[in-house]
Amino acid sequence: MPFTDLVAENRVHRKVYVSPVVLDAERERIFGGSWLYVGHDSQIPAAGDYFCTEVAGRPVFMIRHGSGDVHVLHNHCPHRGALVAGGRTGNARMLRCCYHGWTFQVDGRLQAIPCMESYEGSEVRIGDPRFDLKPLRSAVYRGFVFATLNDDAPALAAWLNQAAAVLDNMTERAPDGKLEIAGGCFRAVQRNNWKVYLENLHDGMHPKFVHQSSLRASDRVCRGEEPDAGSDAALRMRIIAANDQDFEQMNALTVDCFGAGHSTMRGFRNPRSDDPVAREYEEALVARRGAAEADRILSLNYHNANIYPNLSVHPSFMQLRVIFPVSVDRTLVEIWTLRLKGAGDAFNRRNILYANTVHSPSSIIKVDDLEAYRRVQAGNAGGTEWVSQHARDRTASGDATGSALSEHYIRHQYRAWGHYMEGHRS
Amino acid sequence: MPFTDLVAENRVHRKVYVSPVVLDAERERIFGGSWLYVGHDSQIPAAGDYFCTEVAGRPVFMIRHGSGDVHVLHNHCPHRGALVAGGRTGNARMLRCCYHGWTFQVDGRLQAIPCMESYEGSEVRIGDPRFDLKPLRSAVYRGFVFATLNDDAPALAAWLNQAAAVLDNMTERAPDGKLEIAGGCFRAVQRNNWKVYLENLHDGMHPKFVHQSSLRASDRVCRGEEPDAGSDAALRMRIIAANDQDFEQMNALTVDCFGAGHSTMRGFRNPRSDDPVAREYEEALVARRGAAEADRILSLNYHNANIYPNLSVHPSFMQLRVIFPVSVDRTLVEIWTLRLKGAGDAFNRRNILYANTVHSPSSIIKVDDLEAYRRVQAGNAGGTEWVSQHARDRTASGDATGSALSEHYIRHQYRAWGHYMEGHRS
Amino acid sequence: MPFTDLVAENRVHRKVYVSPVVLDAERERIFGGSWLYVGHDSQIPAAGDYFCTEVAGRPVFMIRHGSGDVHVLHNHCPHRGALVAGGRTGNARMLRCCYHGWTFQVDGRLQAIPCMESYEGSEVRIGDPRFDLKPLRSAVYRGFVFATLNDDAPALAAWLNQAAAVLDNMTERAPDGKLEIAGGCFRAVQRNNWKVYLENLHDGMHPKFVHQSSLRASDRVCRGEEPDAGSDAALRMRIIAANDQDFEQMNALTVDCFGAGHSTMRGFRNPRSDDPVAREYEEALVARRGAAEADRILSLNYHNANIYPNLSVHPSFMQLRVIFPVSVDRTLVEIWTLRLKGAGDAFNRRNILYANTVHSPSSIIKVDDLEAYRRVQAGNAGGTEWVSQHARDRTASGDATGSALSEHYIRHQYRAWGHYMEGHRS
Amino acid sequence: MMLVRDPSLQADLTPSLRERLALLLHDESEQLDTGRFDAWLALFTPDCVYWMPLSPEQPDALDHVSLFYEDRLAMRLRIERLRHPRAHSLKDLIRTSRCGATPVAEKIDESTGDLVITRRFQMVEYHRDRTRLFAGIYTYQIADFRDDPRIRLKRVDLVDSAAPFEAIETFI
Amino acid sequence: MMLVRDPSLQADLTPSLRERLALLLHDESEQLDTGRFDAWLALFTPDCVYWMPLSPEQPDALDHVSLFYEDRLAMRLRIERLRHPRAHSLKDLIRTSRCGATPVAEKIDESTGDLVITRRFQMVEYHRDRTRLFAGIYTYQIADFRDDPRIRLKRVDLVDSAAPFEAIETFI
Amino acid sequence: MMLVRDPSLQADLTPSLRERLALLLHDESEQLDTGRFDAWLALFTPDCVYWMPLSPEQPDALDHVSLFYEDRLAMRLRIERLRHPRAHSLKDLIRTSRCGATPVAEKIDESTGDLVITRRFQMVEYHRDRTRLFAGIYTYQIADFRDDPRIRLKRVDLVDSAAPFEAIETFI
Ligand code: FES
Ligand code: FES
Ligand code: FES
Ligand SMILES: [Fe+3]
Ligand SMILES: [Fe+3]
Ligand SMILES: [Fe+3]
Repeated sequence: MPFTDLVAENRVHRKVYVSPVVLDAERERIFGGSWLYVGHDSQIPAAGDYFCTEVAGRPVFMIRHGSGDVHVLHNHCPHRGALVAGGRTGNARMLRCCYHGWTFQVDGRLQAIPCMESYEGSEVRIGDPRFDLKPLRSAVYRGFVFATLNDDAPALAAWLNQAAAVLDNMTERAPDGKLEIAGGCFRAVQRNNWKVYLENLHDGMHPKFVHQSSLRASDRVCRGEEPDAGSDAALRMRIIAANDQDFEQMNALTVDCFGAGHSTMRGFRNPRSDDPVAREYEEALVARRGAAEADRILSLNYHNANIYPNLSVHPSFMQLRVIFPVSVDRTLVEIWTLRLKGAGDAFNRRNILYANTVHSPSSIIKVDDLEAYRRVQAGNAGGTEWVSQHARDRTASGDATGSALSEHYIRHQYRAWGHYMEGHRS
Repeated sequence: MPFTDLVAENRVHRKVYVSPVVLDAERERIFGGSWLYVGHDSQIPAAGDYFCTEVAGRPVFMIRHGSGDVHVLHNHCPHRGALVAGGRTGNARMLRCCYHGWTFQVDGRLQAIPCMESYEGSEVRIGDPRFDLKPLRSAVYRGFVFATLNDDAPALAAWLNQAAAVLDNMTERAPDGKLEIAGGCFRAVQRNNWKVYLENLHDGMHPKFVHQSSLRASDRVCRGEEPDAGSDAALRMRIIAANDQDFEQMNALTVDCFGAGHSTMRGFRNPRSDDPVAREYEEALVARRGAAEADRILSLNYHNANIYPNLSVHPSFMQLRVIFPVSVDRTLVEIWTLRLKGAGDAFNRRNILYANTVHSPSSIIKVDDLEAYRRVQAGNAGGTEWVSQHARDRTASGDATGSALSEHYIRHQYRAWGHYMEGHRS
Repeated sequence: MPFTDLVAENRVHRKVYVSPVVLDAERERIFGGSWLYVGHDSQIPAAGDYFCTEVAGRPVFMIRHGSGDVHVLHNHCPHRGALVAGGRTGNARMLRCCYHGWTFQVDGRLQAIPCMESYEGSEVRIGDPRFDLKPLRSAVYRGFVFATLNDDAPALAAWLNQAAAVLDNMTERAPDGKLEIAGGCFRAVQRNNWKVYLENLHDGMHPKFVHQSSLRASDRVCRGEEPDAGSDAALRMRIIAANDQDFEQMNALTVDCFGAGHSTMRGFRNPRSDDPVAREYEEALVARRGAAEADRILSLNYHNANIYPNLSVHPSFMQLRVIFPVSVDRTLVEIWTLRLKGAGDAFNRRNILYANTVHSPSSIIKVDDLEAYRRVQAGNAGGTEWVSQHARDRTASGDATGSALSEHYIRHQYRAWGHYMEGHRS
Repeated sequence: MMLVRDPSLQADLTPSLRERLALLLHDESEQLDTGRFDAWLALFTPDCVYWMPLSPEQPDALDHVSLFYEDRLAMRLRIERLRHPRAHSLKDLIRTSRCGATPVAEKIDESTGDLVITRRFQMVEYHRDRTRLFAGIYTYQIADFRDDPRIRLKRVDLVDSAAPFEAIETFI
Repeated sequence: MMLVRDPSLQADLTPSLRERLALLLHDESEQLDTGRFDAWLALFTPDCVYWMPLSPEQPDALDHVSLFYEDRLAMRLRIERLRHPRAHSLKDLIRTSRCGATPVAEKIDESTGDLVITRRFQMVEYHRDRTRLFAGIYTYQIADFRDDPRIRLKRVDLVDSAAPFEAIETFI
Repeated sequence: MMLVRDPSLQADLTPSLRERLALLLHDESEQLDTGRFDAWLALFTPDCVYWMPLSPEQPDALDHVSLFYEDRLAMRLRIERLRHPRAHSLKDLIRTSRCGATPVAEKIDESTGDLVITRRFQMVEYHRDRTRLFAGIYTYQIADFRDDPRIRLKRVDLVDSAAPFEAIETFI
């Protein structure tokens, strides 16, 4: 059965979630065909700083060259194949393979081989790219580093499409115009297929049902004992309560679809708050960018954006979620928090508190999402063949724009899925 | 190689025990083609009570309708596929999916979808069976609930064949004519293929060899210190000693084969015991059923019966063993005890003691069976190609009837195996 | 893609290390086609002693017959397939299957079946080899027991080729001309493909790089505090320091390739040491073999030898390493130490100390080798397609002889690999 | 070495008695870990019970199955089997190691006058190249605890008593 | 029952106070294992904090994310959720069992006058037929430790705090 | 805090000496868990041995291989390696956490006059996103235990010492 037969207009075959054959093809065609988020260049500020991760299941690292450029290289020694960059992060003026000491420059070029003379008569030589650490095609947008295994992929900015505006806005929100990764990275293991997670991310129907336990817990705890406005406790309560919005409010959020599976969710401009921490931040922004520009920046209220298939950004609280399929029923999600340079500590600490509350493995919110995903995965392991009636909101214009009650963004994801899985490389 | 080439008249290829391809086909063709035992209706006495389990690897649940009927449903939300019934057991007036709140009646019919209006223009509607929780074909015999994924399977009673008489007899042994699951469920993990277990169940050759350690332990402990007749200790000793019967006694047991892999093992009528607990029970039975009927009921002495492929019942001590293949070399067996309604506590407690002694993971009897199974599995992982010389007792008439020393019931199991594996659906 | 397309003159495709399809074929064609080391006959000195292990993933055991002969048998009961020999070692006058009590003679021949009469009319009979424990083709060279699943394999001695001389020399180093396994067996789990290990074993390029941490640790510890000559501490230090030899010294080692993937590494004769323990040993050898013969024996200085694919011997410290592929990225290596009969305890204890220092899972030397192997395996899970530029030392004459800086022995291993993988059985 | 919850027990449980009782519990575990089964059994009263419920909530072992429910005779049976040369599964040795927290003297059992002591534990079992971890709480009833303390009841509540299990051959 | 590292604390920490503090820590664990959350919360001060850092080196919970960083209100939230009938994941019961080593009274915290006690622990969690092992060290700050000891801070450093985790629903 | 098996030792092992010895054993574990290797080594005598047999039955480490058999020099080697920046495997940090039961003072070793103390333990090791559980018994020989207690021998018997192992880089 060709993979595209697994997807119909409004539904998918349960196999897309449970078949290892499908996952292998997804790794090769989707993750191997698209751009993938690798990291943020603030993680490697100094020359020689590197960060190891995976691209489509292959070990790679990004490293800062003395010129300031970021290189993304396969972590795979051309000699016998060892990982050359060790650990998760490090700094190296040049890279030395631990096994036989071949050395490479920071851009991957082979520098020296011990006892080089014994290679005489062979084809091994310095300068032949076959003996370099192979670079991936990579590009940096506003500090966000992407790479692809696909030489025919469009240019990054074109591929990002309207998602570029989200990354723009995130960056511009920093009074100094710069973001930096700070405060640590949560690594959460989900017991579900990677697509189950992406299909949840603009889902305004689920919170009232899935998050009942934390909503009712918060009702009980608050009864007659509201936390002080502006306190951490109040923020935590507000975060929980966001899941209690009624369907009308959810319907007022705009979800736009574009590009190869991407989408954004945005709301009306946040009302001007009288909270001193926010005010101080806004003043800093005005001071640096001018009132009109600050106003334009703050008027954009992106709740989140999916950059298909491996990144979801959450501009309002400066969160990144990076998605790694582990197996058909396990997905690793890394959650990073960005610091707005030029904003006060108090303002940035709210994003830390947000991460703790929403993205920690111990979050009383997330735990119920994870249970919903687990149940989807477990249900799809058996049961009947066709599921996922992604039919809600057929009237969304050309599927391009709808609300958080609409499932058009899922249909959009599966159009991209089908495109990649048919073997299209651009 | 077609699957049926793996089975010859008196032997099988070791691959039937170790090949994942064979197991996948068994799941689809044997477990997906036969009736399977799901549970006993006493587990869900009240309207809305449900019990979650698996049928051929697919998550299902049985639930009691207000009408008293039992429904067996796929646990698979037609929306995005989540398990709808949570936990192992529960009670629900109606079923609400935890993810987006779709609700279903107890018979599986879609009842309501939140924000239904946004489905306008789509095919999703209440009343269309595609959006119900799908029912499995199911039937109840004497309280024993069975289901099948095969619409062409024969009617349950016909399929049960002579095994129906065993379920009849078990039920009739209750003075009130009713059984109920009681006292908890052991869940035992065996390190063997599911067939290795079924091939042991009328095997009268193995006890003297396999169970030497518990037999000799019991000799040593009893030496000069017989437990009081009628005591729990005496019953425990008698259970252990049953494995010490000589081959003549084993040969006196009748093993009958019938239907699609089924078989029973029975003995002569148990002698009238002068044990007061048994007497009290027999009197209760006579009081309710009359002497002649009670005599007919008690004259049937079924030791056990295999209802191929997922149930083995043990009427003398009211045990059920339900078989779930986990992988080629792991099998989960759930062991349940039935209470005879109308019999005294003392009588029913013997079955609890029996379960503890024989079916607990800690049983000093079972542990040696498990080791024998493990060795069969481990041996068949390698070694030579053809094994299982199921040749014993070639003279059993048409393989239909033999003794506990005969291997004809294994040959009979493999005939059913071949029938299903060839793709026959009825 | 045919397997042989995965190997080119100087490089291999990374799939040879990570593809389960390749491993399955290797098990069948390489391990199933070659001779494999099973054990040393000193492990089973008395009649009935047996030792259980695996040959090409199949459970087997070697057992000592009353005649003194060693038999290697499939551990697989012809009845239903159980392992017959239990545990790792044991002694049995005859073998009784734990399941139904079939008994076998020590050479595997079926001896008796309980209740044999019920087999009447079947083909089961004593004397028919189909109902014996099947023997493997086996042969013993100098006490080293080998077996093969391949009836077309050449005679053992021919297959061993020049490796026979290494086994000869090891044995002759015992003043009594006899070796025995003694002192226990380390079982080390490596996180790498089995070939990664074999490719390291004459690799004189890696020690200076891989073992930096133990070399520098030993520098620091010794600074100003040399251990007493002849002490255990001094030996330990010398073992560590062997990894600090310069490339010239490594280049002076001779690596010879021959047969189906085999190879040896040898050095110049060890200088006569003035260490009393060694002197005592040499005197014992001279006393037993005469001065000329002792001199010839001691002049051969084999560091190690690979007997492809499952054995590596280490004559200088009397170590055996037996290789079991577990999965594409896990390899079990069993390390045994041989006692030289007729040598003093002090001399033999050095080999124990050597095993502790080099082969224990806690060895501070080995741990860095294991990390290098792990990195090779992890790198080859992704990255680029072709690696392992086994091009070093192209000028080694016909690849047959080179130094420890040369990669010709790896090229030689892959020639054998290709030969077996093409399906050649001899 | 032993905590005392009930203040009214403080007087009774002198330091030396506490130590004696703590050693009793220590030995109970240690003798299992070292395979000295006769010495182990000698720590129990003649009417002793070794009970591992299937569920921590089950009221008794009569109407509900148990993972273990053994009187002295059944305990002796298990010990004899563990020693039998043809206990086939034991051709591969089983080893165990128990690590217990400080015991707590909880109360006097009213019906028997026994002292009730609890102790959290974890046990690692090694068999055939694999280990399993058992964890939970031991509850002991100690008969004649002032003068000649012996174990009348050892109850074991495993944290995962409801899980599927492979064979459990040894006491826990 | 409790070791005292700082000799200057020996006088303060009489045997009976040691026992009281050891019981406090014992109860803190035990009440989690037995699901008595109100009794558990009563062991803490009103300004208490339950903190599980992501990294043992992180200086605080403000500029760095934490696996848990909860004040009393957040602790109460978690407890209420654990009790809620529609906490979907809890349709399948979670059970835990903690085994702790002897606590060590380390020192007096200078800023608060609290007593600092550490305790190595391991906890097995059972959920949906699987167990997980958590291990590490508890660090407690005990307010008013001489007269009315209560926990002002429970800090949990997991040995594998940097590992990827599935959901952690209970306190550890 | 420490149980005393041999009654003849009761007099010698005063409460304060018991505490001192218990702290010594506690520190021995804790300093490994916190990577303070110099302080750890200072707890041992100059002629110390760290021994982990392959089999609990093996009589010695001379004629039989051992998982560890290290004198002070070898211990220092391991420590130096653990600290070396090019110990390649340690680019990914290893962390450990040990949880020990109450130690038991068993007896006086006749040949040396050392005090023999045993302690059951479990240790969780974290490395590269995975944990391993080690369990077994520590046996210590304490030299000069009355006045200046130091460890002459630390013997570790793992419950699964016969199992196949991946690399063991740290002391256990
Ligand atoms: S594998 Fe990198 S230098 Fe050899
Ligand atoms: S998955 Fe069931 S309602 Fe959406
Ligand atoms: S399996 Fe060996 S005798 Fe039956
Ligand atoms: Fe949510
Ligand atoms: Fe049996
Ligand atoms: Fe090396």
